[in-house]
Amino acid sequence: MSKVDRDLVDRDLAVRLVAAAARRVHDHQEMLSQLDAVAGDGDHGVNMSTALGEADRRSGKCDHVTAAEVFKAAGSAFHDTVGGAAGALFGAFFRAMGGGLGRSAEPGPADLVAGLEKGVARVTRVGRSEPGQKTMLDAMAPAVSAARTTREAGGTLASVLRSAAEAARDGAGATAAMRPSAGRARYASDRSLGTEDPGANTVALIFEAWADEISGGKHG
Amino acid sequence: MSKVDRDLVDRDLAVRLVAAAARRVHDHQEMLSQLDAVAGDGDHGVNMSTALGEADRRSGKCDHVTAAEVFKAAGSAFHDTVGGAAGALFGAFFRAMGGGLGRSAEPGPADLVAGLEKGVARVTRVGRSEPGQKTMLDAMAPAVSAARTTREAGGTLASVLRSAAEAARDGAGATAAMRPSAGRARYASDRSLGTEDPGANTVALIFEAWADEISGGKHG
Amino acid sequence: MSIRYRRFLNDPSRAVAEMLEGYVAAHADLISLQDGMVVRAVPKPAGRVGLVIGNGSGHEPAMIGWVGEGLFDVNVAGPIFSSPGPSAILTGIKAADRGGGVLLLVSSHAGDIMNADLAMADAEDEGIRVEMVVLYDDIASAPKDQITERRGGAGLFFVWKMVGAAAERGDSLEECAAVARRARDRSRSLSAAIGTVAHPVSGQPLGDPDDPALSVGMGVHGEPGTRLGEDVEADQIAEHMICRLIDDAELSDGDQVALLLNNAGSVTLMELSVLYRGAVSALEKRGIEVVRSWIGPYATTLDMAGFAFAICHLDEELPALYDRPARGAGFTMIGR
Amino acid sequence: MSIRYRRFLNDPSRAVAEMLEGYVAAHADLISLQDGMVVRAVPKPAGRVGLVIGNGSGHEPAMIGWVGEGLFDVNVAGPIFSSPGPSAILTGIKAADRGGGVLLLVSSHAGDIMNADLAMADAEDEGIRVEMVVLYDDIASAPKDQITERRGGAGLFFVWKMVGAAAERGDSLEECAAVARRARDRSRSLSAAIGTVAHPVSGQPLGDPDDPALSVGMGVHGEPGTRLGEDVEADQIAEHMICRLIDDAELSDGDQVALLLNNAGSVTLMELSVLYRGAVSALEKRGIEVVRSWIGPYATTLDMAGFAFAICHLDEELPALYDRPARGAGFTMIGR
Ligand SMILES: Nc1ncnc2c1ncn2[C@@H]1O[C@H](COP(=O)(O)OP(=O)(O)O)[C@@H](O)[C@H]1O
Ligand SMILES: Nc1ncnc2c1ncn2[C@@H]1O[C@H](COP(=O)(O)OP(=O)(O)O)[C@@H](O)[C@H]1O
Ligand SMILES: [Mg+2]
Ligand SMILES: [Mg+2]
Ligand SMILES: [Mg+2]
Ligand SMILES: [Mg+2]
Repeated sequence: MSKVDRDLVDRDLAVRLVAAAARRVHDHQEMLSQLDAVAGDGDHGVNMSTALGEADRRSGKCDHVTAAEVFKAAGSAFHDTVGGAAGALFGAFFRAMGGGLGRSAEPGPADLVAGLEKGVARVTRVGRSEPGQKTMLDAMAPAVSAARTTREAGGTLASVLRSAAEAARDGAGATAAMRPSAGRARYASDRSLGTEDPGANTVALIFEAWADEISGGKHG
Repeated sequence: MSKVDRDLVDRDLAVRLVAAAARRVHDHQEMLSQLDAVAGDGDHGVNMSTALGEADRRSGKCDHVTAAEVFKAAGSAFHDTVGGAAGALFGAFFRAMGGGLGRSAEPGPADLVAGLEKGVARVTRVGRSEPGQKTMLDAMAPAVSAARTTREAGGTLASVLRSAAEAARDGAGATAAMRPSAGRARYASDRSLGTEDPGANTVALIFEAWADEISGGKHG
Repeated sequence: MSIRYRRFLNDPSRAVAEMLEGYVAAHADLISLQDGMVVRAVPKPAGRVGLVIGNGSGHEPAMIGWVGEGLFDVNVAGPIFSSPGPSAILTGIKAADRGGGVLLLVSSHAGDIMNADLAMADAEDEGIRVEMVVLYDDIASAPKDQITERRGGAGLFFVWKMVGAAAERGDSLEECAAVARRARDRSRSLSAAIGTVAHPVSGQPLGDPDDPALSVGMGVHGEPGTRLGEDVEADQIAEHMICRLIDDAELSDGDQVALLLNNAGSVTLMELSVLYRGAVSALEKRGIEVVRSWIGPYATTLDMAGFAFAICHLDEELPALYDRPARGAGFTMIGR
Repeated sequence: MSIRYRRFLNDPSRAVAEMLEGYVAAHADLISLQDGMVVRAVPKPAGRVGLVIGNGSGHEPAMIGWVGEGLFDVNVAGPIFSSPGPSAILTGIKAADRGGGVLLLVSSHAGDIMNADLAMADAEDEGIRVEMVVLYDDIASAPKDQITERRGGAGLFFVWKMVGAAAERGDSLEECAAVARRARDRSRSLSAAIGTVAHPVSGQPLGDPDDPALSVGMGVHGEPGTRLGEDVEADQIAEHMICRLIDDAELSDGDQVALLLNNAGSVTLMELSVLYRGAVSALEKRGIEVVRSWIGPYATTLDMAGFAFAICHLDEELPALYDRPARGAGFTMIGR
């Protein structure tokens, strides 16, 4: 694949990204549920795996002609199949991301970054939350700003996603030391000290899956 | 005390017999409940101790002038304080025993035997049961017929009650090998094999307490 | 398996008395306490038949919740798992007597029958007209040819509901007794449970708390039953139990039944609903129509993880009684 | 302590769907299933305000038992312990719309609010008039100066009952929302439990099954609370909990309250009655009068050995709404 081809976020790439995310989260669903069991209700892994599985099934459908449509359909899959906090938020994230991407006819890395930023903004609004509260935002926000920085420095799609993945993983790791102040886990804030936030881990897994997918699956 | 005095079943003796039975059963109530727990509901000891405790409290009352009244009052104490199978049956036993005794102005051993026989008959009727079904009747019936035999051979009150106590104890022992066919325990008939019937044990304890009381408390 | 030893009580030996106080206080519009018995807040009109039941406690809402319009007039609650004595039952008979005679409805347990018998004899001595009907429905407790040896179970709620309606509308003592016998003879029940419960006063478990098997036909006091495999699913349990009930009741294609699913204590409504679904399908695939349904706690055994199915084979007359209004603290039917 | 892993289910992942089928079959006169939601068998008259609630399952009879006359129009039951997603809630809003607007009543849990929010935005896009009132009452979940951070608890049944009555009698959308807010602001609850429960699908216990302490303020999903000593008696528990409720609600001598005692699962009616008695005495000795009472399972957490007290500080208008008739599969009020 030429560099230009690779850097076009077209329908097929979007389908591959959704599939990669679904596989990765599916493979880690037990770990995610166990993280959620510490101070939450232990269903996060099942929720995410179910929703992404459905997103994967839907994203290949013929009536999606753009990457934007694929991501929107993925978001709707979350909203149609699971509820809970993360279902609402990831659903909102993917739908907004699709919306952000949709403005460009031939979306490239900059459009992807714009889409991601729309996604984070939507999560912040729907979740009435901000980074620092031990949630998915603590992985999502740094990931998206790393993506912007890398892009602004002229990075390729691969490097944009790789830097996002690294920032997401660092962000997820940092949640271990935080006390939750949003979501169900805040009612058990002591219990979760020392444990990473499940939603932040899902974010890290998704960006890692995307970075690996774009760079030819050489990782994970 | 002269032999004649001792052989009169007067009010004071009846009060002493009720008190002796109450003490003896109270001291063995845990064992009785444990026996009942094997195939019944584990309350027999508490039931009997409660009822006899109340019988004891009532039997000294001034308005009882005859032994018959004391035994009837003891029976009513069972009916007023506890329910369950044994409450009904021991209540009926004591009330009928008082009734049987009541016909004689100066009741002696023969009147006592007559009273006991009325008691057994009433238990048989109220319980719709007969010896051989692993119940209190397996101690009560042999006890009462031993009492009659001893009395017919000219025995004293002491020897009458001693022979009744021994027969009751043997009868209770023999229930271990029986399968229950009356009472709650019949629904768990296998479970109770090898264990003596709780109600039969109460009968043995009462007759033993009486025999000891009449012979000057030298046993137990 | 599941057993809870710690209870939310004060002195356990006062639990029954305090329960009655609390329950009646919570339902003062419907019931009140009189000589330690639960009685209707508003008595039945004079001349009607009075309905009385004495039973051991620990089975709530049975029967404290079944006193009220269209239900019982008096419930004499005994100690935990133990019938009240004849004196208490006699007091209950007197309180229920509105001049139309009193019907004692006794669930067939040795102690309950004996104590009721003794009370009835005393009541007759005092000139009160009393009838007693002994009720049994639990098919696991004796074979069909010894049907009168069977215990009372969840099927009795059909009987109680229908006799309550008959007495309320003014049926005579004989008619009420006849309704009781007819409803009884058309009702069957079968129970199942895993694990057991601890007696609140003695702390003793009834039965083996570590037995992981499902026991079908277990009695309301933990008396043992037939053991089913550990992995059996809800539909299989329902199928097994409903089959036994159909056989015993000799139901066939085209028959109409009322179906009751009793929660013996701690079964969730989720499980009850799934079991109920299985039971309906077991009945329907044999052409038996479920035309009336009850699901919930009727007679519990404290917090037993168990349940019972009961069926009543309806005839032409019973549904009219089934559908009349009833209003107790533990059971309300608006009526059709 | 007490935990039961074995459940009377078929494939646990189908438990919610099968529960809905079974429950609706048992109550076909009152409710039916439509697109997987529980709806009234007989819809409300046109022009009335529709009431919708979406909630996680595992809390039955909440809210499947609260659909019916004088109660909800539609209940959207999500997976166990998890809110349904926005699409399902949107379908519920449409089904409840009788032309008078739809009121979404949301128990304050992060997921429930977000999903309702998203559904409401979609409904507005489709031209349906929707209002949402977020309900909270659990005083243990946040301090009073962050009252909107509190979770929904057993006190919400007061709100639901009263809004249900308002909508049924024809109050407008704004009026219904105002009733909801007024009843919410006058209601408080506090829960307690020992041990925990196992999630039917994952088998995971929520919290520590071996912890023998009584935890006060535990959430409906096993979220931890304040631990009380092991030997504390029912009266002390009731006194402690009622005191905290009185303080938070700023009740004083002469006030009138409705008192609710919720069974979170496997607490016996004997224990509930004893606890209720303790609560009444704690209120009465402070001059607070209990004028309406509810006792029983409202919102359970499967078979949790826990309970909650809730109070509603009544004013002049609320009792009239409280007393109007209601008829759901899990809650019936004949009305005064
Ligand atoms: N208000 C919020 N803002 C951002 N993220 C949130 C918020 N509430 C919850 N989350 C995220 O959702 C995750 C939990 O998701 P999940 O377990 O699937 O839902 P639920 O908590 O409803 O069971 C948390 O780990 C956290 O990352
Ligand atoms: N029908 C009967 N005839 C004679 N004795 C009986 C009968 N039923 C029960 N019993 C006696 O009662 C005893 C049980 O008494 P108890 O435990 O106090 O009452 P319950 O069985 O009601 O709990 C049995 O051990 C047996 O001796
Ligand atoms: Mg979760
Ligand atoms: Mg016993
Ligand atoms: Mg007993
Ligand atoms: Mg959840």
